[in-house]
Amino acid sequence: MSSPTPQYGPMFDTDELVINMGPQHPSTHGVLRVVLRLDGEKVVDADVVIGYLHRGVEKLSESRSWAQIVLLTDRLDYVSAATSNVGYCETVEKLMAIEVPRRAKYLRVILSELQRIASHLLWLGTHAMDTGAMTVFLYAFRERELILDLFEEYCGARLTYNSMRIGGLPQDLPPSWDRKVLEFCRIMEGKLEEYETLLTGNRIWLERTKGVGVIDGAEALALGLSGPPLRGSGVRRDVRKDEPYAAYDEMEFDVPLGVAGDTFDRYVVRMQEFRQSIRIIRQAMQGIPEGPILGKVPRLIKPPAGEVYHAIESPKGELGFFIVSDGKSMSPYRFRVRPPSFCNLQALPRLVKGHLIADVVALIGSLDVVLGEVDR
Amino acid sequence: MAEAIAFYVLAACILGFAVLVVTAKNPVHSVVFLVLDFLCVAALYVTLGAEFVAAIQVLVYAGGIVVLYLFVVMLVNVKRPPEAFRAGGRHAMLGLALAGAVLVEAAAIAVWSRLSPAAPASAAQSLPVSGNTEQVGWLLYTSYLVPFEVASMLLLVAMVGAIVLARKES
Amino acid sequence: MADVNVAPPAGPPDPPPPADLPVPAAIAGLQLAMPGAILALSFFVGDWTVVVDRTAILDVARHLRTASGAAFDICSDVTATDWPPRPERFDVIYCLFSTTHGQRLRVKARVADGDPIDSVTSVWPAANWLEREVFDMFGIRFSGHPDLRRILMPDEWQGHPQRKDYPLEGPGELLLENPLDWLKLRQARDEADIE
Amino acid sequence: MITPTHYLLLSMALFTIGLAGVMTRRNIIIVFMSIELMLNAVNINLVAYSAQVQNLVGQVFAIFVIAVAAAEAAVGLGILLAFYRNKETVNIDEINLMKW
Amino acid sequence: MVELVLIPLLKIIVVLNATLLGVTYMVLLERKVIAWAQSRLGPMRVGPYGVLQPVADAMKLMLKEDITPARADKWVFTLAPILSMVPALVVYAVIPFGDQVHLFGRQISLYITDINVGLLYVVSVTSVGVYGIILAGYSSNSKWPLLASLRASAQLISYEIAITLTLVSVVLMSGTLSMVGIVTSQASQGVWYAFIQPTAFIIFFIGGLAETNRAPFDLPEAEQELTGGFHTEYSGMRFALFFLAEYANIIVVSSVATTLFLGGWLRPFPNVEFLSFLGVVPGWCWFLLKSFVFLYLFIWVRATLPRYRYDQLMRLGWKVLIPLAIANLILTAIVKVALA
Repeated sequence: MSSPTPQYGPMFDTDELVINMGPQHPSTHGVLRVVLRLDGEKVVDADVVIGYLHRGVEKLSESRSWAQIVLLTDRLDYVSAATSNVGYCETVEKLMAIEVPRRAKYLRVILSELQRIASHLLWLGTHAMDTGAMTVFLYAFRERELILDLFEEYCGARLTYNSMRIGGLPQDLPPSWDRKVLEFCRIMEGKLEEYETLLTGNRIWLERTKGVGVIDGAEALALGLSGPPLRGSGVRRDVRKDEPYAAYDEMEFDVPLGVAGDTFDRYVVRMQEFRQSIRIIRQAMQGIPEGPILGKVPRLIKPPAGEVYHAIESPKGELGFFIVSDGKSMSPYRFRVRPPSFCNLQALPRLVKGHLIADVVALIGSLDVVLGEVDR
Repeated sequence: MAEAIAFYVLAACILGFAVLVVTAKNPVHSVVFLVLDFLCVAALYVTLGAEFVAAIQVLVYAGGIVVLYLFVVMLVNVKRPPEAFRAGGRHAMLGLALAGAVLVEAAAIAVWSRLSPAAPASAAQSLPVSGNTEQVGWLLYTSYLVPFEVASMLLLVAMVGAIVLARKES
Repeated sequence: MADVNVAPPAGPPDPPPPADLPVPAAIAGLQLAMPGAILALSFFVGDWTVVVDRTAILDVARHLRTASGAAFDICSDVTATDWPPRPERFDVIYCLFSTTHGQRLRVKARVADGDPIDSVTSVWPAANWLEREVFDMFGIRFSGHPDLRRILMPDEWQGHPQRKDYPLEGPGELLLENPLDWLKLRQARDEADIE
Repeated sequence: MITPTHYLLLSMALFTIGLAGVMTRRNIIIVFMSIELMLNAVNINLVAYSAQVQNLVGQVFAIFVIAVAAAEAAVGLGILLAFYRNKETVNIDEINLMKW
Repeated sequence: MVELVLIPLLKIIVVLNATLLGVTYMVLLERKVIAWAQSRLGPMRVGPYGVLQPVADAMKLMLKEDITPARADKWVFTLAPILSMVPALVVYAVIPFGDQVHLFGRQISLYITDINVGLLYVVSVTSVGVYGIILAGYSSNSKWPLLASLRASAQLISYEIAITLTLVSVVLMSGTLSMVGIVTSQASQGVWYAFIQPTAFIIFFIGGLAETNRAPFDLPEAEQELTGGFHTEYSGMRFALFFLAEYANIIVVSSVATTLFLGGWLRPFPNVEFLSFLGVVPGWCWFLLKSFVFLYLFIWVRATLPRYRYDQLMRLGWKVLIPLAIANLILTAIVKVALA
């Protein structure tokens, strides 16, 4: 096995400086460590070191019952727990061939999209903060707070929701919750204008994002990017459209695409996704059918032996669950998460090469990684 | 009285810092002492009524040239331990002896000049402007225009030369 | 847990596809191109799986990536499962997706402990970290991988945590075979910590 | 009373210190700095006598000296950097070849 | 004796204390204004509306452990904050806060001294401040501060050129380097130089933002990139000195801008007779008010803009501001000669 530690040259050689960005660094969104080889301020090479937050969720799940795993999925991408919940529950439902009631499907769409907005708000705030626009950060968190309030009212938790059950949802909507959601959508649309005023037309923001970390569609596909980073490169790939799950096949929405594949396009794609999410929430709210929220689920969840892979579109990208059941025990034989952040982060060394340190920070922000999911 | 106190204090500082510049083990310390030394020299110029030169001394010397030194020291310093002051070497003895000889010679001249003061030089030039800065400026742009332009050319050449020399050959 | 009492399964069921189900074009093309490489075909809850020969994995990958009927341009996931009783104890699993045809396919290869398998990073660069993770977690070596080293666990870590014989609580002084002793030991250690 | 002789002595002492630095130190950067000290000694003299004889030409000269010092520092340090890149030393004793 | 020693001494004491108080409250102002911009409240706990927050901050910084990192160059590490702080305070010697006032039967001028190279003094003294930053980065024996200090020094030196060039065009207008002289010449010419030198004014403001390491030029302290900048390794009182120096510099830039471009202590439209009722307000109040406008602008900009990247900052400095300043200078000179 080759040594991971790069050869540390003399501190001030006339050409290169090796510097550790992280694991304690304000812009690495957790405990990411990037070993940068610098020529002046220019990044010659980068090595991403992860695993500081590895909790062994996959291993742990092999000794937890099927229902208990839902709350482990909360802790994967802890800023969008609801989508992880949806992904896991749908995978088990696929394995067990459980029919989920339509109302539950609609509710899952609503919660997923609210969660997407919340996650994108966190991305927007930290991304802007990383490039020095600190007001946007607080504005974004102000609106995220509204979503957290909605979730709190729905399931009692603000971050790790445990908001899905295999076969449906734990509870129906609280009274007048739907009105609040629509009210939130109205507020959010106005606030989006505010963010765009602060950033989209801002010359400094354009200079900081345009042409930074350019990656074309083919290379983005090859590097395994998914979600907004892939769509920013102009590849039309959205699990919600390609392999519809929950009630997305009944929703009407566009998949925003970028052109240049730079940081700005990834930004624009996510800003558009805010609007699309709002559109989906409105449709789902309008079309939500009455009915049960939990399908016919056996008392004892014990799926048949077999393997299943199911992917959903989490705010970060394609979140896949690969689950193997041996049909005998009470827990999965193998539980594998295909974390979008992990695969997106893989492209970071390629993206930062030749850019400056400040761009490294902007690029980590534009990939929108959550280390809880990267390290699992 | 005040002038004397100022002179002696400043002179002590100038010489003290100069000795420290020369003897400091760490070149960065040398640079720091050099800055302090130059600031004291600037203060000395102020006591002599040469405010413009004092300002230039601080602006160009302390604020510019020495920063350059500091950069270079930081660029080349870290790799090798700073070289110690080697007073014992043959070289050093020779150097100190030479410096001593110059000191004696200069002191002799000074004492001699003290004993037979030169005739007061030509009386104050009458310039059409008053104030130190204005007068220096007047001289620079009238009598010394050509040297001034030559100096600016020299600086330009030095700038280009420094860039060419320091640039990495790629 | 119940696992301890039940004999460990010897492998995934891999149910064969129903006879009346048409085989997707991609798999048919693969069967045609390299019939020797395919060991089995499986269909379960809508997912197609091809079990291929370990030694042919790189050729299969290249075919699946380039053949017009397949064109699997996204390598979603590379992972593995561990079936200790089986002689070829590991399944290395590749989850593929084709954006042109909008379909998924899983490719599986069986690997014995210690045997290398060809890396597919030359076909899908995305497999780089995924294969590193499989190496880290299962100890499966990928030959031809540009940078095969641990990714989640510390570099000096001993053992491969996702193997079934690796204890959940980590590399304790004793393995799970003597859980009582292990518990006692852990208790003693905790008490020592408190003191 | 401070006479020009005082300034002369001060400048002389400073010059000697600088000279001693040039002669004894082996680090070329410190040698450069010692040269700067010597230039300053000259400047003190120029300014002091300029004040004494009420003629500002001395100050004008001091300004020229500063300009030349700036040029010298830039070129000298440029040479030093180029040299350091090739030989990785700042020891003046090792700088003994006209080309390398 | 009173005239020679006591009054200047008193003035120095008053100015230094006012400055340090101003600096601490500048911090509070910044926190409050940014908080309001971001729909927050800002500090509210210490005293009513948090007005005693600076006191608490000062206490905290003084009582904090003063850490010197292992293998740091201790001597330089201690010297650096001092070298940063002293120039920032020394500049106040020539800043004219107001004209003359009658106090205790004496005519007292509201500035410590008025030297005829005042502006040159400001420029040269502030140019020494860069040492604090370089030496802090060097002596911390840590890579991030070193990187930050290299950034900072390159930035300071680059923008100093542009600033100095704008100052020269102001000097061309006023014909004097004395700070008081510049204000009086604005009074005699009857116009603030901001109106006849708008380019210089804008360049000065942008350069001032860069000189004081303020957003959007706060790269040397970009915690998102450099984990805090050149003072990463500092704590306690030594960190407080850097902090004070930064804010003192902001006030210096505001004061100099007020003096040079906004007529210092002059009331608005100093030669318009029917506005003479504005003269009721003492000159130093006008000065403080104008400086406050600048301080507010500094904070406002910080709350609004993202940060430049290093190469963009350098490009802006060298390819936009310096040529613009030179062009402005030449134009000013031509117009001046043509009018004369």
